[in-house]
Amino acid sequence: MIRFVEPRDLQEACAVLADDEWGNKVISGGTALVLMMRQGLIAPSTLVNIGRLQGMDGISRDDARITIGARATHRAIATSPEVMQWIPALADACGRVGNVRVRNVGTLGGNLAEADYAADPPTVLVGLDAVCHVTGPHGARDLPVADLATGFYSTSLGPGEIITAVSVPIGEDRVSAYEKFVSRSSEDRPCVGVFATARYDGSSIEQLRVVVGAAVAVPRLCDDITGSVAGDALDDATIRNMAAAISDAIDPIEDARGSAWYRRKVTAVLVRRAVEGVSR
Amino acid sequence: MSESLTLEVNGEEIVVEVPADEALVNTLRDRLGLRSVRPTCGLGICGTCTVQLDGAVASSCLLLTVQVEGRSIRTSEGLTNDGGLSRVQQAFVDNGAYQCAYCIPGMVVTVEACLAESPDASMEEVREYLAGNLCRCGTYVSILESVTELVRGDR
Amino acid sequence: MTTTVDRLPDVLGLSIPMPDAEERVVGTLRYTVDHSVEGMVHGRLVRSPYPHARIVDVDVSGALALDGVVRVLTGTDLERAVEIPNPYFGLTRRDQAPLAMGRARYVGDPVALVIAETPQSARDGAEAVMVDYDELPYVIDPMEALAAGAPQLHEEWLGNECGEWRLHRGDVDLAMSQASHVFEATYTSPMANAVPFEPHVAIAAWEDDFLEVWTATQWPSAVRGELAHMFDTDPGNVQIRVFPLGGGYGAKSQLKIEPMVAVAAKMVGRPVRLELERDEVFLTTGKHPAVMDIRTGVDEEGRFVAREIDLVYNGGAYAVMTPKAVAQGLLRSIGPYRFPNIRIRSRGVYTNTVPSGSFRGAMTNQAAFAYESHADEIAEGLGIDPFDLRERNLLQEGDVFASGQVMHDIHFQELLHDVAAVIGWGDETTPSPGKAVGKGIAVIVKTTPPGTRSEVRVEMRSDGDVLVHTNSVDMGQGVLGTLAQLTAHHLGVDIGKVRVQDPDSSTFDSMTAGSRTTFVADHAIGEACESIRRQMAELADPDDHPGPHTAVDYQEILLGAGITSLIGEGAYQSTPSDALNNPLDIKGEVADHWHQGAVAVEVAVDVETGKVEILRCHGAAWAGRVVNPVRARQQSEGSIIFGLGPALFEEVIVADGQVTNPNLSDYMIPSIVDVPIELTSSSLESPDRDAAIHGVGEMTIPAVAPAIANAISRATGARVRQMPMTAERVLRAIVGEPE
Amino acid sequence: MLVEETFTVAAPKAEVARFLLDVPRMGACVPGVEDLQRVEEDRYAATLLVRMGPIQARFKGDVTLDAGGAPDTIIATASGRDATTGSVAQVTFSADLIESGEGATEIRSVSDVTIRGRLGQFGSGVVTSTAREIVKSFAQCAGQELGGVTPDKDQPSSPPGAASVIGRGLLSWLRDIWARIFRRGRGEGGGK
Repeated sequence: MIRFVEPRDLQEACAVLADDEWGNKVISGGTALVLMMRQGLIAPSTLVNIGRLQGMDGISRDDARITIGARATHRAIATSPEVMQWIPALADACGRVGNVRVRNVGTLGGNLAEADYAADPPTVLVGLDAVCHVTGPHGARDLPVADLATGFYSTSLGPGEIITAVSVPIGEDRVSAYEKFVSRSSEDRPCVGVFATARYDGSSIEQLRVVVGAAVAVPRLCDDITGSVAGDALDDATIRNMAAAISDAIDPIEDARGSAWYRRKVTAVLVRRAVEGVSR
Repeated sequence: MSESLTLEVNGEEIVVEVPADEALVNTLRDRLGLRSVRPTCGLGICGTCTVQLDGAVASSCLLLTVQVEGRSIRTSEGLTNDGGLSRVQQAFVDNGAYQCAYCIPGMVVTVEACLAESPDASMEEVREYLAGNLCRCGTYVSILESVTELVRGDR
Repeated sequence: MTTTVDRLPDVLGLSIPMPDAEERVVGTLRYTVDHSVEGMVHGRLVRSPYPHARIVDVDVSGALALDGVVRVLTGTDLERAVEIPNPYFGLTRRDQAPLAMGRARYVGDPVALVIAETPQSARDGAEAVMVDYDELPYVIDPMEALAAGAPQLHEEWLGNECGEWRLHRGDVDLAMSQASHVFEATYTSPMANAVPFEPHVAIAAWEDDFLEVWTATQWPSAVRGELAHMFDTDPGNVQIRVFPLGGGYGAKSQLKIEPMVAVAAKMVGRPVRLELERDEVFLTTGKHPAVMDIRTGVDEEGRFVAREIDLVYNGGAYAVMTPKAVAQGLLRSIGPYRFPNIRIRSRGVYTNTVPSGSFRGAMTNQAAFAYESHADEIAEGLGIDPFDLRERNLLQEGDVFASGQVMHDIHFQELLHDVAAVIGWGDETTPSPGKAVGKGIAVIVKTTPPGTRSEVRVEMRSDGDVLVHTNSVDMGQGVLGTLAQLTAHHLGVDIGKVRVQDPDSSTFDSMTAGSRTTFVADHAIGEACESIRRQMAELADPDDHPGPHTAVDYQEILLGAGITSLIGEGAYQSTPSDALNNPLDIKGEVADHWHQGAVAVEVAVDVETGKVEILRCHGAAWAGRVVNPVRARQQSEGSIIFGLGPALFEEVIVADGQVTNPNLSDYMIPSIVDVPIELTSSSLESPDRDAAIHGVGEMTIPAVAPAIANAISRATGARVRQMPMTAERVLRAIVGEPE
Repeated sequence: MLVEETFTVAAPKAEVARFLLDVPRMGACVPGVEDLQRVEEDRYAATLLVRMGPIQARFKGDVTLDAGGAPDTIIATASGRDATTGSVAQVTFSADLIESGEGATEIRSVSDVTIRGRLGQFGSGVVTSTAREIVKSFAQCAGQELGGVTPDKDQPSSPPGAASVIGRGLLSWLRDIWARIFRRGRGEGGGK
């Protein structure tokens, strides 16, 4: 029989979780976890509810970053004036996750910890150098979102570790865009998601970044390909070559939303559109 | 191992005893007899089990009952006023916005929330809001017409 | 006492709400899934994980040891059970048992049924059942199944044959050789699932030798007849009770889980309830996958002079309706065109997959996608406008159908002109930056089988109430309201006094399917009401009530005669035909009446991703007369929306012999955002007040996919011959990269 | 789904064959193998623990060895059932051993993996990726056991969807082998 534990604080939650890495699961919004339980894919022995802990759901800003509590819902992020003003691409991506019910209940921390490949926010967060604040039985640490997912539904979180917040650097002169492509119904999860962000110095690009998500097991940061673009003018040929190079470089998955061939094709198109979207 | 907990369902305080892994949809349907809440996909995709949780729509198939202890839940049955239909329900009836109607209560609950949040939502916004409520009979056109009437203030 | 006016305004043509509209909207309407019976136990199926396997042994001891498990039934129990003299059922071939006996024939084939006090115990019990299988070679592809040496599904039906029908008219070879052009192509469509939101659910209870079954079915009469056969009892001992359905669309036709609960209830001596999970619905039935080869000879003016069609339908592991359905598949592959020379072969094949069954627009969807895509390919090849090509070849009133039947009540030209006018055929396309835009058109015909029967009993009571007994099932189309309107119309009484009873199989109806109910019920109700009028005339004193009689007269006549109620019976028996007597030579009267529809669309294609957006869509159906405009429109437009799914993205995917997407995340259905903002429909009516009333639930769906395919082709030059036309398939067609 | 892995080990062919035919020793190289026990000649009972993200499946079943083609070809078939997720797995592992220079042997392995039941529906991407990891880590371990491994540069492990690119010839060849071997699956169907 399953146990439902309401820890008094985060430390207790981490301790209970660490007791049994496979049997004990943390629950907040519950969207992904309850789904897997009801599909019979997992059968946890204990659920550790962090849904009632104080804090962890606020959104705050200082000069350098916006910090989003892990329990902030996608809806809260999508409609937060701070996020909309400072990280509009994240507000956009969160506003397009699932449907209104999922956005009302599902949390950013849950989204990241599930490490589902067909997700939108991680792609954006990787491109913005966002950092997860993680607490575990042995203390707190910072973990770049880029290093979080290690494979399908797998993360580098250790036993008993919980994401408490995500910080996104702001304050730079940036233009960002998130291109989401669904191949079937409007309600489908992404077949490919591409995030592009350009840091500007006046009218010239200091740094261009592209992240490909949903087409690959974990978001693919393409600095190896876009790194050389900095300083250059983004002309049509440059963008197309870069898009082709990225499409070649990814290791696309195949599922009902599209074959590897198709995902490469769409990735090239979306990279071009996203990069065009960040050009001044 | 069952937990005894208090919920506010359609304005009434209710104490239920449920196992920790029971989904809210089952508690509402099987223990409280609220049959307008219907599981169809079990994945939070179709919207037939939509309820308002503290006013915000949620899939009751993806919530454990123990998670929502102390919170307020509203279903289509709880939207009626003194036994009469709510204005959204009445608009659906008047526009014939129902066929097999298995999905309709979830639609009604969603439209109520949508209009509470933005009383003069554009049709585009309404479509986006309702995108997660599926109707296999394809009653969408009549549903949109009902909402259009409400937004325009025809009723 | 009621007040009634002398002459009531006719209710035909009014949008009267369904009698239970408020319950439907609030959610208090009861479906079968909400029903329970005192003392019932719950079932849970154990299904084969192998596409084809001999069942060596089923170890039920682990399950029986669990709390709450009452019994575990297996195929072996059925073989031994004296209570079940005929364990096999089936409406065309009795090749299916409630639980697989000896051999499992597809992934999902039920091999054991756990019966327990609660659904949870039943679920736990099912996980504890251990089945020992010997895996056998399996076959999924129908062409491979037809080949020599293929694994055989049923000993009785060698070669995996599951129906073969042929039609031949004129001299195809000669005409082809003389044609100025010959076009040839192959079109395919995969399995799709109807996804009724209420799953299959049934409860069976025995009292002595009397069986009562509550079930979400579209065919109560068929369920009754087949269960009576299984238990070797009189159909009068079997009562089928049906609540309104939470969707059917064909998925609840034929028999599905009723035999399982009936058998289980008999063997445990308690009422048994079984409700399928969503993935199990996907493992229970689906639309026939089809491959259709077409070859067409045309003359210089684009007139069709000859056609040859070869059709193969994948029937899955059990026949269900396939052997007969492929005959309809043949007839529905002809399309609304004149063919002086035509040769068709249509075959059904057994394979190790989910048994195929009825589906909204069954056997027309697959064929119409082929012949209407083909029509545009011919037009393009000849440089003729597709509208003109159709106009030149469409069947007209009095024309002879390919089977030799002379056709009446034919309106293809009107439908073609209606949809072309609304979509603005020949006008500029809607500007859509960065996208290729095109319009497409399709016209379809669906034969309705002759020889079906429906009965109605109308009871006129002295208190003014009118009760209507039928076996038509309400599955959202509002049939009970429609029948009430027809009864009020024929009797001239207040519709508020008419109550249509839920079906209970006490009257006979072949099925509620194929959009036949309205047509058929109008005739049957008309006859029943006529009988009441006749009886009234006999009872009435001609001086007091000279007639024609009104509602007031009815009551007075009954009260005067001291009679509490009068019963009128009516039936519609469509004329039986011998056209299908020789499967290898179909000839003669193949249709009772003709369902006729058309769709036009305008699409915008993102040529870089292949993603198709439907900008506008208009459907037209021949209705004859419209009983209820709001519901007719919902049936027509709902049918278009339903059709968008299989046209664009719905596909049941089978890999390693198993369905890999049996859920609404991996198998998506259209949402409100997928519906074109401009979606309209026409129900065309005859000026004749006595014109036949046609059901309109399926006239637009078959035309949706080909209209889209044609629009894509006109927008991009790329032709997709495979459903669904996913973004990937469209892109592959555009860039010329085959799968 | 087919998973191909070709690697070269610093051991003579006969020794490699002995290793592959020694099921307990070879099994120790498969990550997640628990309770490997001989049941009869060339047949073993085994449990394989597989983790895919938060999902943990314990396949209980058996392994059958076909040494008929040794030392050139060695085939092992395994099938098992996981009760929690109601899934069954079948694997045919086939290895061709080719002498590759001085005391070295190239192992060309093809694993035909079929997962049915809820895990099979969970997502082919996840299952393929997990199968690839298992095979890769087996190759690594086998190489170490046999004195060093050189992954073959020309033939990287197959990407997902390898089945479509490997071609039909190999598929039908595998099927023939499959049909030759007496197989008995033990499993349960329980939908959920």
